[in-house]
Amino acid sequence: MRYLPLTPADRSSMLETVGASSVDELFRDVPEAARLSGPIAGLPMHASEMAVERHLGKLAAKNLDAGSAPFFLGAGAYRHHVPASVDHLIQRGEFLTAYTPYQPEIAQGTLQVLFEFQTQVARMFGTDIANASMYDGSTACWEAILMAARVTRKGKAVLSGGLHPHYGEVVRTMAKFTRDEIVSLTPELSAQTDDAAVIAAIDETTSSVVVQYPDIMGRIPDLEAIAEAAHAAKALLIVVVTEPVALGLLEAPGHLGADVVVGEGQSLGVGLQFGGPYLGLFGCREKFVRQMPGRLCGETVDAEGKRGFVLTLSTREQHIRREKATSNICTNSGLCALAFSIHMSLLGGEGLEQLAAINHDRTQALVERLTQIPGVSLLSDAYFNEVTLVLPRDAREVVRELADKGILGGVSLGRLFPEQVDLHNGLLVTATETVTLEDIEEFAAGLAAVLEGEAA
Amino acid sequence: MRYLPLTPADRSSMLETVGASSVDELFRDVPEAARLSGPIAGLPMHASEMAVERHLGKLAAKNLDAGSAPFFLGAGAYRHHVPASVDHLIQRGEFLTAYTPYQPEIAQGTLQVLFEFQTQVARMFGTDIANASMYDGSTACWEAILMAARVTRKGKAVLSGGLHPHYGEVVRTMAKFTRDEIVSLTPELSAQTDDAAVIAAIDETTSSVVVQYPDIMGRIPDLEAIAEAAHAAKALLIVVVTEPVALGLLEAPGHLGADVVVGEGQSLGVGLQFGGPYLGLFGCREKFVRQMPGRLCGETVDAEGKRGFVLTLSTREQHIRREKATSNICTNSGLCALAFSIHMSLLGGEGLEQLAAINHDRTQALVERLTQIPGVSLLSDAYFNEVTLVLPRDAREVVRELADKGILGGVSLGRLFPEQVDLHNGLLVTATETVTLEDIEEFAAGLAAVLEGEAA
Amino acid sequence: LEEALIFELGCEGQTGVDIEPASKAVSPALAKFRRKAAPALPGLSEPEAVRHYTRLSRQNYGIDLGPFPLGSCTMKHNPRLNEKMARLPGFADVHPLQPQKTVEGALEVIEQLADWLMKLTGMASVAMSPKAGAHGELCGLLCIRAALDARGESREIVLVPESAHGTNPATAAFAGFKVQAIPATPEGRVDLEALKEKLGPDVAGVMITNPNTCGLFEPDLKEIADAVHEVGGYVYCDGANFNAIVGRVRPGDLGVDAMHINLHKTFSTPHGGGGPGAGPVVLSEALAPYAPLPFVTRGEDGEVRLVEEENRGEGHERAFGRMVAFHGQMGMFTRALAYILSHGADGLKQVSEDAVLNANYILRSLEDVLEAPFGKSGPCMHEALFSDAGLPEGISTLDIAKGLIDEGFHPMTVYFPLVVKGAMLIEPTETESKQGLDRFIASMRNLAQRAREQDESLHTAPHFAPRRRLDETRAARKPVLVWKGDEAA
Amino acid sequence: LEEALIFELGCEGQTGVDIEPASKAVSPALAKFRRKAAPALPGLSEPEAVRHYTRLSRQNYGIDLGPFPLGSCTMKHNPRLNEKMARLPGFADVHPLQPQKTVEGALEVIEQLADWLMKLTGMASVAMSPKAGAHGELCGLLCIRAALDARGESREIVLVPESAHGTNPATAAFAGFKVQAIPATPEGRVDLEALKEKLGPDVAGVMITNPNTCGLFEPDLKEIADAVHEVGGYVYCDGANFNAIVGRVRPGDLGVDAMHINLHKTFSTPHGGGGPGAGPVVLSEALAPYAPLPFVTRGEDGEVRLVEEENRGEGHERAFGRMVAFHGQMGMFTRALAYILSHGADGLKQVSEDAVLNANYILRSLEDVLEAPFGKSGPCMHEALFSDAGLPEGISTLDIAKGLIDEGFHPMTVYFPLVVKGAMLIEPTETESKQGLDRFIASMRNLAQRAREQDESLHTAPHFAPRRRLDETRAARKPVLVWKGDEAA
Repeated sequence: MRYLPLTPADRSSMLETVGASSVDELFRDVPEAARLSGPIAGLPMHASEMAVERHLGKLAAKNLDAGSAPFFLGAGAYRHHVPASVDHLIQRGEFLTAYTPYQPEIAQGTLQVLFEFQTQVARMFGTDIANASMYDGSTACWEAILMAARVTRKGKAVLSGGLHPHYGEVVRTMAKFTRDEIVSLTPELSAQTDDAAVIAAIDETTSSVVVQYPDIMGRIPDLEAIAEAAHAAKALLIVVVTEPVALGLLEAPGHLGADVVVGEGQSLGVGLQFGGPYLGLFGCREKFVRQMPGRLCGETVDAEGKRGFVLTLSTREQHIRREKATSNICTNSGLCALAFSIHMSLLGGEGLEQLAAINHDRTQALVERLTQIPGVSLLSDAYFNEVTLVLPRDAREVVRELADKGILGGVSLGRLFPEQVDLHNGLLVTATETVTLEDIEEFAAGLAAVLEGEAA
Repeated sequence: MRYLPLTPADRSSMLETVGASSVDELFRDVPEAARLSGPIAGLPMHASEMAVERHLGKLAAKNLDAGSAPFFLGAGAYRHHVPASVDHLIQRGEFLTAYTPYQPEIAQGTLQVLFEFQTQVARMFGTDIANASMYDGSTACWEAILMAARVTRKGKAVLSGGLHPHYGEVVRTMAKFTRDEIVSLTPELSAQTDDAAVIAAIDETTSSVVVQYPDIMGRIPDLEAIAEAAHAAKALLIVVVTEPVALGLLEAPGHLGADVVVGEGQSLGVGLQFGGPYLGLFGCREKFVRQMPGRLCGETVDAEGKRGFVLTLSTREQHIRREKATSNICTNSGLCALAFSIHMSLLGGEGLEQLAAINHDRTQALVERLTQIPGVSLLSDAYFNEVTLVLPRDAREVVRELADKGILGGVSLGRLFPEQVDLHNGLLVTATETVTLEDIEEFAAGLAAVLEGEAA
Repeated sequence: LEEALIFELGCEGQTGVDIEPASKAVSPALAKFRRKAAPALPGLSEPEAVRHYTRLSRQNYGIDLGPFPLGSCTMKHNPRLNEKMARLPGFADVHPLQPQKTVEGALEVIEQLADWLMKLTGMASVAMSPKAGAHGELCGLLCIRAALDARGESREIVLVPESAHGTNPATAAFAGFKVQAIPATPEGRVDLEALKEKLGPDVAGVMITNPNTCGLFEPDLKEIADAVHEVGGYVYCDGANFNAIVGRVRPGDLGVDAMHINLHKTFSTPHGGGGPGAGPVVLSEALAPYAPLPFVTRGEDGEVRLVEEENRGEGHERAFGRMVAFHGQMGMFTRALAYILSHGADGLKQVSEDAVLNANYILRSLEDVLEAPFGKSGPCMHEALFSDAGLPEGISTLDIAKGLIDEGFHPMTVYFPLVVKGAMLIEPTETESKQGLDRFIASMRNLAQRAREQDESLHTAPHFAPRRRLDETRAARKPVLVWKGDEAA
Repeated sequence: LEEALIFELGCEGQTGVDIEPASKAVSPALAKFRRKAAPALPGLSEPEAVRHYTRLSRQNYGIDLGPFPLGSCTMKHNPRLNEKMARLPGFADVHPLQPQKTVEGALEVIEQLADWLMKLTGMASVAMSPKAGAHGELCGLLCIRAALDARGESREIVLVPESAHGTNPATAAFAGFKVQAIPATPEGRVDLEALKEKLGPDVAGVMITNPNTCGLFEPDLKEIADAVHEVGGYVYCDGANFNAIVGRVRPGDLGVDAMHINLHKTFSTPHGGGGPGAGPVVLSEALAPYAPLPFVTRGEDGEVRLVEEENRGEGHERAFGRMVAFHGQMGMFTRALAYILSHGADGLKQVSEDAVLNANYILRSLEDVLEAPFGKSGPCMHEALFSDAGLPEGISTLDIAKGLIDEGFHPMTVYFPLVVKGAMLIEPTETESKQGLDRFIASMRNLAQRAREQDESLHTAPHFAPRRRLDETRAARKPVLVWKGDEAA
């Protein structure tokens, strides 16, 4: 057993020191009936590295990975090229196998990275400050709503219909138990975002307004107008960004009046990973700092006056504050934050802008090509790297038929909004820098064939 | 250009310091006619990481890798499972991106590893000492012959017919220029190794006798008998080991009278890599230490009395000794030695023995199954993990036809010995721990079909 | 040893990534949304970036460098095989919303891991999506809440022992329950009688950690569970210490209804300087129907099936909702499954045996120089608890912890559990060798000796770390959370 | 900081690898060959092994930590992309003797790299198999020998400048030539007239390094080449310093017949603490027919073809033989090709420009505090040469080098080239930033200042490295090359 260093001789000598005749004696507090006499039945015994690789390799091979097919999915998880140095660096044992930096003297590596990360996120979002990460975008969104309730001492959140439905579902699930009030607007297959409806839903009891930017259908809401309405009602504007690369091209939400900006950071450094682990981003105004959820890293000095970093304001956190904690977050996404931060350090603002430009470029090419197919139309012409196409029939079947051809052709709105039949002809497609013109051509040919098949 | 840190502003300011108006001025010693005015024509410009990955990924996909096919090749390069931790550790920047440890105070990592490596090799080979690695097995073999000539002050080497033909070819090529005499025995498709012929070829002018163990056809020579004859003629016995895993089961050559043991170390830690980089191993008697080729790491103490390691006896080496150097080796295979040493540290003597046992086990299963096929016979029944099968026709065609079926079915003796028609029905097959019973079944079915095809 | 910040190293307008230039102009419809200026962030060339992070990493301590004896955190060896497996493109490069038939292998991984977790715990079901331990606790309590709702009851009280992890009461409060504390006995265990007295129709359930945070097994857990069940409540078990009993005891056999499992503890997914973790929650028959979506299950036909909002009616209609956007921590699932398959049923049993043996070895090798408050209670489980009671005036647990840094070790957990004054909770785990433990014990004895000798230098330790003690008060008083060096100018 | 040896950490009879047990007994025919006892080697558990090597690595300095200004070694950034590419199974997990149609992609890599090397050097052919620079030198000289043999001539003399790498004369001697030295001019260049005087019918060729080891370009190389060719000799160029001119000058245009290219220098394959390197040799039309086997070539039909002994008659029948068992350093080829494709023709030109600019920046920033023997000869190329001539009595080049370690840098190349007393040869490469160079310059100026002040502590530097100065004499006097700790008992 390759991970266990004790030898049989070690075990004997240690038992002697301990004063036990056998290891069973050490388990004597376990009630007799609950003690298992041998390995649990029906489970395999230990296996060699090679055997484990074979087993998992076979399972991996059963999946169609994004690199092996023309790939156009987004909807909250984006495929971007990650420089090889990122994955190399996060695997340095000192980063990978460290614990939460509770002993700052020997954790400056992690801590300085978190400080740099917080600065990067804040500058990208246009917020004063940011925290050291959350589980993912959806839980960050819920934490933002909770924080707004604490700050405003009100309990009603208004969710735009453009919010990712899984985010909305997480919010509604949690609110069911905490008894917060959630007003969820109904999404529509329209060229416009639902800014007007959102503004109309705000009243004096509203604590927060949650708007996604760009929204789940790839459209771009007018944040300034919504911010004005929210602030007039003493509510906070929470902006959700599921594709941070968009902020290389679009104005930062913090510059448009957002009080809190949360997001999903997997686009940079982290990868698709079938949905997790991902990286929750959280930025806000400086005045909310003591109401913020999650860990914070702050600058200080050591006994010799050298600059150093520590986790700070941890009295907000549950392992200290217990029943009065500001959030449920404990373990967070440190390693994903590291990956994000390295990728962002390589890109810089300049690289982020270039990356955004090529994403938008590819999506323009995709839209041009797909809208040449009879029956396919574009929902809205203000988009970044993701658009909704309207098809002549239920997009769920179309996606499945494309998969049969080896094409991963987007996400159907029917899968995201199963209960809203009026959206079911919508197909959400994304093109990042990883998409080639050949991919687009193959997708177009496949989509045309699938749609023609219907006519036939 | 992602690897170049200078910014345009840096370049201007540095040119100012240097006192040059342009970088061209710095190249003024280059004759006008030889200065290229712009990038070399006909070559592509710089490319993104993603583009390079695509290009090389496509080329890689054109190869049939050993993990994607039933695989039975050996003949001097063996496929073994390498623990994931080995590749992780050798990629630590401090190991990977270090230079030759000429500054020992900041190279103890590399140096201690080399000291451990030398000890591991010596104990595996059963020799007193070992060096810090050579380019590969074939060049180590030639260096051993040269050393024997220096030690014995004689110039004739006798090569067994069981020596890998590429090793023999390297030796003969080099000897052509250095004017050493090489007697190469002719290999035969026989159950016995050519010990008797080797012994018969030894005379008083012989400096060394070179015998491979196990030999190129998988047979095992009687080293003690050859050692006795060599020593009687004051010649050195050089034993070549191309598959070190064999030494988990077979007696160490150093314990059987070998004066020098050289080998190819790629089996442990290094992998197939289409033939390189590989790892030359070199062990010998302690009394030859000042005649040895290659780098040596030795133990010493620092100014505070702490144990430490340094490169030593470098006056033998060419960068110091110039025309009088003991070998052509300069850069060697440090990183491959590290990989070998880590793999060996995990295995230990016990693990090497177990690994050898499962290799032999799989080969027994392979032999049992393949010799059931009509027309297929086994050359010799004393084998480790590699055997020669005798087929009813030229094995070169059989190998190609198996490849058409997606089976990598061994190495034909015809490819190794094109000029020896009497060997052409020989097929060299190997089964290591990476071979499954299903692989063997698939191979057997494929081989039977190919051979039947001939009958039809 | 001071490493410049990226903002001090690089300059804006540069980038260390080569990106193909765009061939088209930005679409006019986007014009009004455009960013006025790129984020003010430097782009480092790759050589600069590699060095920055390599040098920073060397200011960190990790399991790869030495023991990390943090009680209740189970910092064990992280096998590289697991990293390799998680990076197979078939796992790392698949999208959570791909059509199900293109991700069957990924769903298999989730199901196979779930199956192991159920069998190792003797439970009926498992909710895989929670992102970490505390998130798993929340999931378990929400299942309890959903089960009570289904019964039409609105019980408000959750009983939590004093010695519980801080996350336990925090989670209960977050889920809308009222927390009532249960005292501990002098032997460091739950006071069974005190607990029974609090039971009644208002009690939704109890949250217990077993082995508990004093490092002891709760022998009465089954009796507690029976009593709680009798009044209609549920038993939540904090699984943070599962490493002590994995393969030897199944919590389901002790009457537990819900328990989260920290894959980053017991099943060795790397902690990464603060996550990602993963906190699947095993559930009893009673709570199984309420596990949140998405839910992966193996059908009668042997096929693995994914249940989401779209098809919840087909078999998991009582799910209490959704806790995360996608499937949970897939990358951690793959690593944990690789770890579990490597150990097998026999190896996992050896894991808990060696973990417990190592802890007892430390307990018995140090109890003559450090006060072990429950040393007399019998063997400890996988962690050994000491206190500063025997140390001379003026030497604190913190001094010992910081002194340990100078000895080349990561400190143990300090000042936890709260029930012991100046607690030092040491958890070696099974992946420490005897030689390593002996070195650690020698260092601890050396520190105890220095403490007895009132060695002043202990107060200012560490002396040989990348930093001396850091001013945490200053950091909290006027928090500096982002770099503003360029604004000063 | 002393790390135990594996032999002190582990014990025999243990193993850190799980291996399936064999199901069959060892075959009887093998009985008499069996090993009496397994090699006396410890097997470390994986946690022990990972820690041992991680801790050892931290006693090393690498490019990833900071500059490595070793003149003539070209230690530049090693991109991780290249590591990733070399590990693709299609390259890393293919056997050198697979049927050619199953390895066409691998042969393509060799051919594409060869094509770039030929175009970058303006040469007709390239021998890919040499394993390192010195091996490449040998290959080039053997080509010359083969060409002379083909002409029926047995010329014995090779002219080598005094300033050449030690490997040059060593290689020439190894290939059976007699070496004659050519002096250098006071400006640090080959003495053209002295060379011409030695030319004659006995001269097989000349070995020249350009840029030379004084860091200067040899402006007369073309004239030298013409003169050598006129008497029937060949010109070997040591390509170790190709980084100075890559993309800007083609050695073929200067009359070179053979030049090895250190892929681990110019093309950034990592040095790995002493190899593996790779030393392909570009060849002129005159020498091309003699390149050794195996030989990869692109046929008229555009297909890549492998020539080995079996088919040498089909196009490469004059090959002088074989230098290695297989195809050479495939892993290095993949890395070098990834590097070359990343830079492209424009990027490689920028490489040499930045490398030269960085070196001149150092030269001009230090020449007021350190003697630069050829500072007046004009710009240097990619390395700046200083000497200890200006240092006070008693302070040596070695002291400066060791002092640099305490400043956090790897030392420069010292006491080479031999033509300069107490030489310090500094090669920054193009992958150092200006900020990094400025730090290095400040450290060098600080050391020069300390030297002027006769700072005694320089003699005992380094003080802050993992080890103080090591006793090399003791190591050489009675060499201890293997551990024998268990024999003592």
